[in-house]
Amino acid sequence: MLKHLIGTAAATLALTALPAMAELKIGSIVELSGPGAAAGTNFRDGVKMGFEEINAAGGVLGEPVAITEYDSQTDPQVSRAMVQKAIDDGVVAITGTVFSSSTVVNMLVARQAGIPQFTGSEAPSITSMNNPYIFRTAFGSQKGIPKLTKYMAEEMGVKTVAVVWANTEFGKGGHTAFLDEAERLGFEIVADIPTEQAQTDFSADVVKLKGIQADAVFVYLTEEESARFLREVRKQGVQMPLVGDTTLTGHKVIELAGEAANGALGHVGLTPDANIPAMTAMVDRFKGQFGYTPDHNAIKGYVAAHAIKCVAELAGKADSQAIADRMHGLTLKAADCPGVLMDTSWDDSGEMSRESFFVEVQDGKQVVKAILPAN
Amino acid sequence: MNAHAPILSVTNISKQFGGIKAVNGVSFDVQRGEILGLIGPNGSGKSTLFNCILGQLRPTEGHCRIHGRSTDGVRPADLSLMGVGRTFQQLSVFPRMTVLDNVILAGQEHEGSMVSRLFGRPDAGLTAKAEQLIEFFRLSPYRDTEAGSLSYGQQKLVDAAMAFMAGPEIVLLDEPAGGVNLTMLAHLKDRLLTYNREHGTTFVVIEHNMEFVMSLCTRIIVLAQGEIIAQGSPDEIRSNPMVIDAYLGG
Amino acid sequence: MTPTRIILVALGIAALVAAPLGQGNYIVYTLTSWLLFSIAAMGLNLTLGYAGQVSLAQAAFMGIGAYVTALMTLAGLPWIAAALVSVAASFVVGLLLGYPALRVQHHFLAFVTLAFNILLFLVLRNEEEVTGGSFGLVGMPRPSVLGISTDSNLNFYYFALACFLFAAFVMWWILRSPWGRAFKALRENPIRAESLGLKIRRQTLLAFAIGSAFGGLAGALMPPLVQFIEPGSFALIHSLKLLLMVVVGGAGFFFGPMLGAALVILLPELLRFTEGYYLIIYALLVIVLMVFSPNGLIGLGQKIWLGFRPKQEERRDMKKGFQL
Amino acid sequence: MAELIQILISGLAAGSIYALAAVGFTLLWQASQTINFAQGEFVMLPGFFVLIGMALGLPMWPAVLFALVLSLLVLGAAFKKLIVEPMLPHGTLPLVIATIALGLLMKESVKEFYGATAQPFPAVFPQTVYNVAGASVSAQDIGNLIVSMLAIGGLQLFLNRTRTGRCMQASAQNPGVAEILGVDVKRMVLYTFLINAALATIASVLISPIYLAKFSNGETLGLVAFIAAIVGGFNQIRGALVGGLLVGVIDNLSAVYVSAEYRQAMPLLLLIAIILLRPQGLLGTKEGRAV
Repeated sequence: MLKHLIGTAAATLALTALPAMAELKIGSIVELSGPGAAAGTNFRDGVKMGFEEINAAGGVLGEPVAITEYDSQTDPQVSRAMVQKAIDDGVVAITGTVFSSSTVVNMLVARQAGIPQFTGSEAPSITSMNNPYIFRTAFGSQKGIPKLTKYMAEEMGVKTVAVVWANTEFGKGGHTAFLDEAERLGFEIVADIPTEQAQTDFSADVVKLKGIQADAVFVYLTEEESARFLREVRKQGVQMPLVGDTTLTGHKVIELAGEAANGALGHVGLTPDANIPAMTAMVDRFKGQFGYTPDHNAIKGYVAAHAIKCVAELAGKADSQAIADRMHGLTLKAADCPGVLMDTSWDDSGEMSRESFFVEVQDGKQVVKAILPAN
Repeated sequence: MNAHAPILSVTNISKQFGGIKAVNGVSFDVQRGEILGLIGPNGSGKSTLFNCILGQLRPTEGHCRIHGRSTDGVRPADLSLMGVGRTFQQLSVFPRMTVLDNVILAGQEHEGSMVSRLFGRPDAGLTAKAEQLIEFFRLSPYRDTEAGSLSYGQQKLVDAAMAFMAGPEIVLLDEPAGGVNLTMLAHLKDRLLTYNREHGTTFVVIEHNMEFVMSLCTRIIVLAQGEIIAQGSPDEIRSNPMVIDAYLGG
Repeated sequence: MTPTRIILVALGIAALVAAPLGQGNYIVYTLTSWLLFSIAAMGLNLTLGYAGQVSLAQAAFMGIGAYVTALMTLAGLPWIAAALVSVAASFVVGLLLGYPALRVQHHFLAFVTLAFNILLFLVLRNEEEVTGGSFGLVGMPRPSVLGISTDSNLNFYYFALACFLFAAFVMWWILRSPWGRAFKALRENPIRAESLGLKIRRQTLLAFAIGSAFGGLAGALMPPLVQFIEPGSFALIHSLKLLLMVVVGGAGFFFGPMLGAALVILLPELLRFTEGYYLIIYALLVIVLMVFSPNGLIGLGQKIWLGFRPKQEERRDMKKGFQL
Repeated sequence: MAELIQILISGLAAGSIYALAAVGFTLLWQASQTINFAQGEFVMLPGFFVLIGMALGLPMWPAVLFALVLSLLVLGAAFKKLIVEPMLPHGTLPLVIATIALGLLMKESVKEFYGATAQPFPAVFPQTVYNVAGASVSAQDIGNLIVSMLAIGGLQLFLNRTRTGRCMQASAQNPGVAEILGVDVKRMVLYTFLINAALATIASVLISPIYLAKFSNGETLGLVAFIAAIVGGFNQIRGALVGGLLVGVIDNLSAVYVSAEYRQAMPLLLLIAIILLRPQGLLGTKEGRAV
């Protein structure tokens, strides 16, 4: 371990030698510890890989990029301090955070300083605050879930639905967005089951599902909880179709839940399993570099890096205000900016849209059942 | 209050633990200004009796009264406020506080109210009185030393000073001589006697050290197997064959 | 206080006034956080370091203060009113919580406060009509003092500094009063203290409630500082963090909690060059510190100081006086 | 009815794991007045030892053995020698802080050196599910319950029926007297730490297939085990067992019949009630020592 440490320290020294000549500083503010560590680490590595590639290809507008990493500790108060620090350090743009409680705070500070922020959060509230410096790297759940509910109503003929969700700010966002859409489409909610963060025992929740009849169960949990939930569902023999958004059919969930994941349906935006050549290639490079399979957060981070590069080049200068201005109403085509992996558009609120997929897990693999257009 | 009424009266106290009678029908009175020694071999019930007097143990029968008020179930703090001082068998000072603070603490709860203790003078107006007492025990050089860094004997003196700080009418001393060396013991005895003479304070002393008890006390009660087998002046006790038997036989 | 002490304290205050000048927002913000956590840790130090009771709910009391203040200031009431209510609420909750717990057996306070912290988190998260649930509350205004806005980080720092100095003064006052002596006595030998007329249950309860009220004050500063609060900021883990601050700094020393808070807030920053390993190193340092100096950093400092001045130690025993 | 049976059985299966961890709490408490705030991490770590063993090419069971040995060394002997022993004379509090830091150290080390995301863990029991009066009961549930009961029962027997066990109890209750009677108290305390490490390994191997191996698994588990230990009685192994099972069942019952939002609150309310009404715990005995 000591050797490893010295190695790391040396590498850090080598890295810190670079910024002296770099003009483009990026602050990577993510959850490296606390409950958000898994998501944050993915996002950080995505950003890192993105900018390393960019630097290898000559940087942004000829300038190398220097990333400084800040740990928000999954604590909004610390996160706010880190944004202040990044701004004091003179960053041009900020990538992160993933947890929306931190993002909400960061936005306030970044806005005052006029620094564009590329967040991994999916909570609806973020783009509803008229903040001209916030940009998503994955669409908010209020944008993703209507695609899903539309599919459920039109293709699956769903009338009654049960909801299982994580009672955290992550789950709450999806839950609220889903209930809004369900009301609009006239779904009847027959059961509404909140679960805890890091819950391990889902038997009580599945018992409740067993007692009801619904056309589908909407599941909005994080990866590990999704896997544990799927296993319990399989154990207790619940037969209703399970539909999720992003996580439920994710690669990690399939790995963890094994056979129990088969049959799960879901809407996925960015996914390593999307069968898009650029994305598959990116995932392979990522595995090679970091030794684990990236999740959607890593891809978000990667996309954030490349979006910054492409926008700065479109704007003609690597300037915070220029980047923020150019982002609004912009569409980046994968053909022009391969790093964004898929054609992506941002509107004036910083919300983004792109194509996404409806998939089913079959034999431990995601199978795309439908491509859902950007909205 | 009647000046001739006993300050402490123990009436027919018995205390049973399971089937064992630790104390069996003990009665005695203690008059103001007396120095009473309670002695007896191990297991004679003197500690049990002591705890009954202090209200720490509930007697199976009988009662103890201090100033005519029963001590049964009285909390230690209230007992102190009733004018009863005590020391403990093991060292009981506050080691990380200075000697002065130790002694002031011993008096402050008897002064004023909770409110005045928060907003009033930091020493509760007790510095002069505490210093007097510290001087009385010849501890003045250590006034600002942390009590814990004093020698064992010195800490015993601090302990005694604390017991006297609130000006109690009766002080119960639990083996004051235990672990104290000879020079120190003479000093302690001298101080206790002087204090008794100057203030007329009543002492009840439990002690193993016969020499110490004999030279300190005005009256001695000997317990054996939970009962009083003898009482009287030190000279009477010294020559009482039953006492010798009890100690040798025990 | 001796003249040297008065000069030292004046120098310290001058340093605190000068500290943020010419610094970036981040430093100013971090210093403000430190002031805030110092207040909370100071309160916990009273409970823990002086009265010898373990409270695992200091973050919960900050939560009570933060939510009361946030809701009241969002409703348009002035901060000072909200802060007073926050402090009072924390004090009362402390009494209500401590009374039954201390009645049973004094160490049960640790367990009851642990349960209370988790319960409070659940209530803050679940009662979203009032508390905003997991999304928290956002956009609390910063107060104006005598017409001067504290919207700038520097102004808010001075505002927090004023609160901190006030809290430190109150703490100093309590500790030098007979109450302070009683608290120390509770920690060192409760049985002896009781035999000297100290009503230990009442005094312990007061220590806990006052310590909790300090938590409430620290909490009242949080909404205007962060301008966002959520239940997660007041979870059990943060109570443990505060406990860490107090013990690492030196429980039972006046400046211990301030030092501990500085360390807990700044060390991650100082160790940042180690990248992902800083928490590992941090944890190791805490363990090593506890093994070698259970009295925390101040205790360690004293040890080293005395190590350099062994002669003075000896001289004390050689002083004239009663010898054994 | 089937629903209730389902809840009870699932609750017992989950509770048996809490019980294993809670027993560890009571053991360390009795032997050395240690409240181990890293207990949850103690249960998290051996699972990763197994994974490391398997990554080194060992088959499942030898890897478990490898994990057991490593746990005995690290969580048992090293924990006692390097952390608990030097700190005992300084009272409970610094030790509490040190174990909090130790928990953080273990968590962060696993995260940095193994990975932040959950890992699948090989199943110990076959994936069969039985139908018992309409309730689905997996071999895993039954297995967990049986193994935990056997472990705790075995421990109880060992402590009461063997000479070493009785010496351990004597050392815990009155180290001074035990020392005089010729008991090697230090060795007995070491045994206690080793037993705690072994129990943690068993618990880890039982839960990791369900919880999935993740660095943060100990957070909730440690807390729940702590609550279970207080509820049952901190100074009784039987108490920890009952406390663990009770917390498991109550958690599930309240999630279904009371409120899912407040499911965590029920065991805590129970805890508060117990502290007020029966402070020594359900099966605990009164003790003079203060925490």
